[in-house]
Amino acid sequence: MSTLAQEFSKGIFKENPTFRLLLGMCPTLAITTTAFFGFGMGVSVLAVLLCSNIVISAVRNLIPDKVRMPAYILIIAAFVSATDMLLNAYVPDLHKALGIFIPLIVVNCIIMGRAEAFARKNNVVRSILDALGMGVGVTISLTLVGIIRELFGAGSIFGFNIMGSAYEPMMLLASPPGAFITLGILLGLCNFAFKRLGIE
Amino acid sequence: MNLLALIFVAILANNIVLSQFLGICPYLGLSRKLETSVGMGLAVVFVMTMSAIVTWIIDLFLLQPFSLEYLRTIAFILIIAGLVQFVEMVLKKTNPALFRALGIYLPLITTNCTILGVAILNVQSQHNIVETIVYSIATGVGFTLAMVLMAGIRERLELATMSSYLKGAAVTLVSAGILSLAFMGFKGMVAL
Amino acid sequence: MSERTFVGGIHPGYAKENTAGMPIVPAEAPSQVIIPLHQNIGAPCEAVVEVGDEVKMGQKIGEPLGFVSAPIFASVSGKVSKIEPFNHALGTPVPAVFIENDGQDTPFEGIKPNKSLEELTPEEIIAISKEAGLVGLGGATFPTHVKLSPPPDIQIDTVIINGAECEPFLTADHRLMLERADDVVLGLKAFMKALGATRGIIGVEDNKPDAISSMNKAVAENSGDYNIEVHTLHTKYPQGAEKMLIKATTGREVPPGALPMAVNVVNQNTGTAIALAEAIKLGKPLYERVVTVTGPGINKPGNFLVRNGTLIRDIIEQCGGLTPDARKLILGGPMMGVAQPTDEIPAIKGTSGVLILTEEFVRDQPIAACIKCGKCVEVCPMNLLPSFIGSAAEKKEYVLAEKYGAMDCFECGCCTYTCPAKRPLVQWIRIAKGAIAASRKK
Amino acid sequence: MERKLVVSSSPHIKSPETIQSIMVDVLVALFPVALMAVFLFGFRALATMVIAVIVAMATEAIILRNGSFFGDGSAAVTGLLLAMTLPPSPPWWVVAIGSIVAIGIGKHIYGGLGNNIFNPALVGRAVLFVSWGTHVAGSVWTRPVPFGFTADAITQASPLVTYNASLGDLFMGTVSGALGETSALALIIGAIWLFYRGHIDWRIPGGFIGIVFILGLFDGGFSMGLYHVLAGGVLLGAFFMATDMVTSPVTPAGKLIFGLGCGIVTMAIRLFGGMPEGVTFGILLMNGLTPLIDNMTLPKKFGEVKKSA
Amino acid sequence: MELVMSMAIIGGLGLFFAIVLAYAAQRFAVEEDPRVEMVIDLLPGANCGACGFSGCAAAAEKICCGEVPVDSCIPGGKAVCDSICEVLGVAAVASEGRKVAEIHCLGSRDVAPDKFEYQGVHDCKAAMMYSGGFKACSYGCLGLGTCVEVCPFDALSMGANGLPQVDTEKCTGCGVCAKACPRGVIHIVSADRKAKYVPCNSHDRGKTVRQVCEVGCIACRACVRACPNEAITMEDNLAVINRDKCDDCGKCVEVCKRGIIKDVGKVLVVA
Repeated sequence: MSTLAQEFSKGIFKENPTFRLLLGMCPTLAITTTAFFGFGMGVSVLAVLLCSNIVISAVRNLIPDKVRMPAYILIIAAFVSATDMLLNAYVPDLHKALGIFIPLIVVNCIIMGRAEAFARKNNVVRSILDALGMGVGVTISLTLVGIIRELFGAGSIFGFNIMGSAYEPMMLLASPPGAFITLGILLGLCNFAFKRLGIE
Repeated sequence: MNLLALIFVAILANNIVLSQFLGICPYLGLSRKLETSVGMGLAVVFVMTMSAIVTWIIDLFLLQPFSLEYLRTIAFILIIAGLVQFVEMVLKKTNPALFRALGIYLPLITTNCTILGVAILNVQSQHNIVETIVYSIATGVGFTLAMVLMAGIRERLELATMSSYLKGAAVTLVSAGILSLAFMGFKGMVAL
Repeated sequence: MSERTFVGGIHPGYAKENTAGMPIVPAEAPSQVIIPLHQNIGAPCEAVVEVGDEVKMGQKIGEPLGFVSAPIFASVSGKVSKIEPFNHALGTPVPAVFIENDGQDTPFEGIKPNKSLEELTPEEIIAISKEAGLVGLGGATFPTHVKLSPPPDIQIDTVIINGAECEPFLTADHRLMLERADDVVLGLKAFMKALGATRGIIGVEDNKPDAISSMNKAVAENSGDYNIEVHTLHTKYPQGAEKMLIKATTGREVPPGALPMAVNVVNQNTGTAIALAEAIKLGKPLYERVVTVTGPGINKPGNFLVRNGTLIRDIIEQCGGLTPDARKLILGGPMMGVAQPTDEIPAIKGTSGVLILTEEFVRDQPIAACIKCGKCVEVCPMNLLPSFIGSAAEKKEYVLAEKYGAMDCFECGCCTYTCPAKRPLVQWIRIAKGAIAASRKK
Repeated sequence: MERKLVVSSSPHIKSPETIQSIMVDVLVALFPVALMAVFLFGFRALATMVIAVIVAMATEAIILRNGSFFGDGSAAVTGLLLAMTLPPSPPWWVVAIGSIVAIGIGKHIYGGLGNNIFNPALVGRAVLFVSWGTHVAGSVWTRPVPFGFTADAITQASPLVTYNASLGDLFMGTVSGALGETSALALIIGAIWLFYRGHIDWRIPGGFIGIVFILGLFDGGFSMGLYHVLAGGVLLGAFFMATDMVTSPVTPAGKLIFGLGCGIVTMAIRLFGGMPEGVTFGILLMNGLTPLIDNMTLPKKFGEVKKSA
Repeated sequence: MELVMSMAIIGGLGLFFAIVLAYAAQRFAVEEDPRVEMVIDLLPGANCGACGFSGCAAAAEKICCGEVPVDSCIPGGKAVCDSICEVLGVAAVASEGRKVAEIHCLGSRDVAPDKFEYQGVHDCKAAMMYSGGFKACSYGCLGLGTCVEVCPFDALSMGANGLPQVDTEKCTGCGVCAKACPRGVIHIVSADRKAKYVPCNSHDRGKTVRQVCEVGCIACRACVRACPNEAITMEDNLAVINRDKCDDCGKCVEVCKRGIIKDVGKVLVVA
């Protein structure tokens, strides 16, 4: 059973999509101005990933190899559209903040990548674990970036003021350049930490 | 004049990579060499313009009349996927060298969010067909510009001695951040 | 006359004052000379004497093994004691003829004066230079007769005598121009006649005004119906490099990878001109030359007429030995000369100087990162990008190094001299050149 | 000779110039500018400069851990240059963070001196500008009071906002502005020293200032051209920032293009942009272009004949 | 109605592109060998160049079209060769066993002095350009670590004594280090060789060796005489042990006056 646990945990550390595989960087940079947005995006990705992995692994033997990419995209796009509508209905604020990046989940390399690399070769149970692991990995990473940017860029975490009223937020972190620089430095730190922990 | 402003904004002030965060994956992956970055940039300009035109037409004549806007995502991505695969086949046959250079990224141009993003932005901002074409080309050029700038920087960094932890994506991101800072100078230069 | 020069270059401290005023004196002949059988660019020589043979001064002991080569002569009279490999200025040992000096300096009976220049044909002049074993005495040691035999489709119109002596410390050519100006002019005339050239130029840097006036006087007296000019050159290193000298005197630029004859010019060193003059007037082959022994590490510097095969150690002893802090022995000038691991090295035809540097010159400075100051680009006389070539070669990116011009570098050393980060650019370029040449051969 | 002979590649003599000596020269060149800043803005200016320099040097010393505080001197130069772009008295922590960012992100992420792509001082300045615009730009410019070491600070709009300062004031520096940019006189004295020592090439400042002047002509004739050159950070940028060796091209043609580019972007931002000043962004942008410029302007090799079409 | 329309549009689009792509797939078909990709996956991917090509991908192409033998990948060894054979459907060839690098010099700085002080680029090849290298012994290791730098498998390291050491676990015997060493100190040998070897590379005569090194082979022939298996020969003033004949009896070790016949494992462990 340990391998099943590995299927789950690899997405969080060893093959963390954001920090190790460098996939899905666009939303990582764009919407992580606050921890909440990062978390919301992560959960959205998790949901789409989970659904599409289930469906794709379930029908994997039915899809001819030649047209698998368009087929996967259709499946993913359907779930993305559904997510889009759900977000709009229940968390309109988040929907507005994530904006164009919700439809763009379709082309998030993580989801396509997992479909291509994992779901089409594995059974439903493994695919679910894989999707959960990867999705949680993304959610953690996005939330982490969001926390850092929100903490220094606005002085709060998940909207709760942390730094006190005297703190003058470093607006850089809320701006596009700040996103790049923060992620770049985080990536370097991660490489360093992973090397130290012996995870290649 | 309005079109000029559109071009200026798309290339510099609101650069697709440096301030809109679209197309980061190919930006990180393919900006290692000047040649490939130019090739990828041109491929993006080409595919982006084609797909923007097609999606704009489909949106206007199929989706809007039946008020099926909620199908945009799914219809657009279908069109783009088909189009890219078509381009891929043609390129493989006619220009194997470029095909090999772009490697696995040509199929991934499908999943390049710039293409879908620009298609959606075009219909969302209610561009007419001329604006759509101009905006798509300009955005593609902006993408190419960002790629080429980064390729130049990275080719130079190849000769630098730096920490192995930072080499690659990390330092590329930081450089992109500083470039993005520099591009902020263009903010507010043209009011649309 | 206006100053002539090229773009780029540096102004190092010239440090010539120690020896510039010291007349050339013959060095003592050592009790044994060790004459290497490879003394020029091109093919080596083969010994034509055997162990035990008695040889006389000026007798041929090495016969060339190819066209691009020059014979080698005994510099003393005496007995050949052995023929075996010995240290050589180029780094690896080469076969050498050891001659025990009998102290008699018995001249070889084959040495006879030739006809006067007026009576000699161009072919005869070339034959004389070949038989006298003449090579370029500036240090490159390219056989002179080869230079005098351009392909038939090239007509040389100008011969330039290189009196620039741009290398710091060295004063041998300077002294020769002061003491043997007439022979310089005679040699130049012979070169011009051999090549059918219509114009002769003697280029001298303006830090040697006495040499310029001496040469002007000699030209006025001896040039006859030859068209010879003395050009005053701006004092700047590497003014004496072949391509820079041609640019400064004639305005012509030798294309990358080409020889001066591509622009119808032949360059000769001052010393070579005098050697040719001696070969014509006396029939004397090239078995001795003027060497500047100088540098802060030597006790009594000077200009000496040194016999081929004299050990550097013997020369140093005559100059009062080394100072206690001497740390580096260089054959040639400080910019392009070759540092030697030992003083047991024989002086050869190409030995233009013996330079001893002290502790303060050899402090091993740490190599910093290139700060792209561009100073090397400014000084590079070839307009290359030394900093980029160096960085590329450091990372073993030789394709890139070639793009920035590695193969066109002639290693003048301006970039390394000027680099504030103390980067060994010339060495990297040399490595890159080797690697590029190796990959081209494949 | 007790010790072994040394063998190394030619050349065997080297110029006495080192990176450290160059950096010291730059510091010397900045001295009149710093002096003028203290003269105009009082001890607050001195405090800003000292904080910037000390923090920059400390950051570098911590990152390099080589036991030398001054090191090659480049950190001190970066810190001082950063201070020159700041108003007389921003909060101390703003200055300190600017120095840390300049040295840490601007320089050492790339592997230290020589490898950085962007001018570290300007990276620090741009980050501060975006992060705490209220402290380093906007309405924080203090009216200079020569010898007024104790006078209260009176804020005054930048001459690039008012466009009504006299050219004489701009030349002497008795206008509001960043510490190191107001006094054209002091900057020119510093630049002359750098020219004399051969550390800067005329092409970058020449191209920069020249194009700013020419474009300024279109903005209102000769006096406006001069105004654009003297006001704001053009002279500081042209003489001290754009000429940063590491981040500017090495080829002669490239230097000219680089200078022109800096000037054009600066003027574009001044005349059409949303900000009064654009020197920082102009130079940073051209820094990013430098590798490409270098590659496209490889000098013609000696003797190489351009192929005629 | 809306449901029908959406299905029609998406279905129609799908159908349209399916037809176009199906046509294009035939019209623009490109022949390519699917095995190349598979072989690339099998190769180690270190791009070490030991096969003589610029990288693993290039080698895979050549292997697939049969231009070079299936066992061209030296680092991959037998395992890779076998799996390539499987992919290509050819009979497995008897590939040679695993190989490793062996350092043939013990002349650290304290026992083999320099003849002059070298200043310049820290690279053995660069140092060789100046008077043939600074070490007095013209065959010994210069110790500037060029081999360590080029090793694609991180198997070489510089020992405290200034000589390189091989990590036989990581070493694949690709030979990149041997090619890079300007003095030929590194030999590529079979991994399951006999332990005894002569860690010296000097072809100088005994007299010269004594002058320049305390631990070099002086060609005294004592080992040659002592060997019961005739496994040791004197090749150009250097004792060479033929490991096919050697049985590790150790008699040569006893007679060697210089004490330089070693067991492979023992010289490797230098703290």
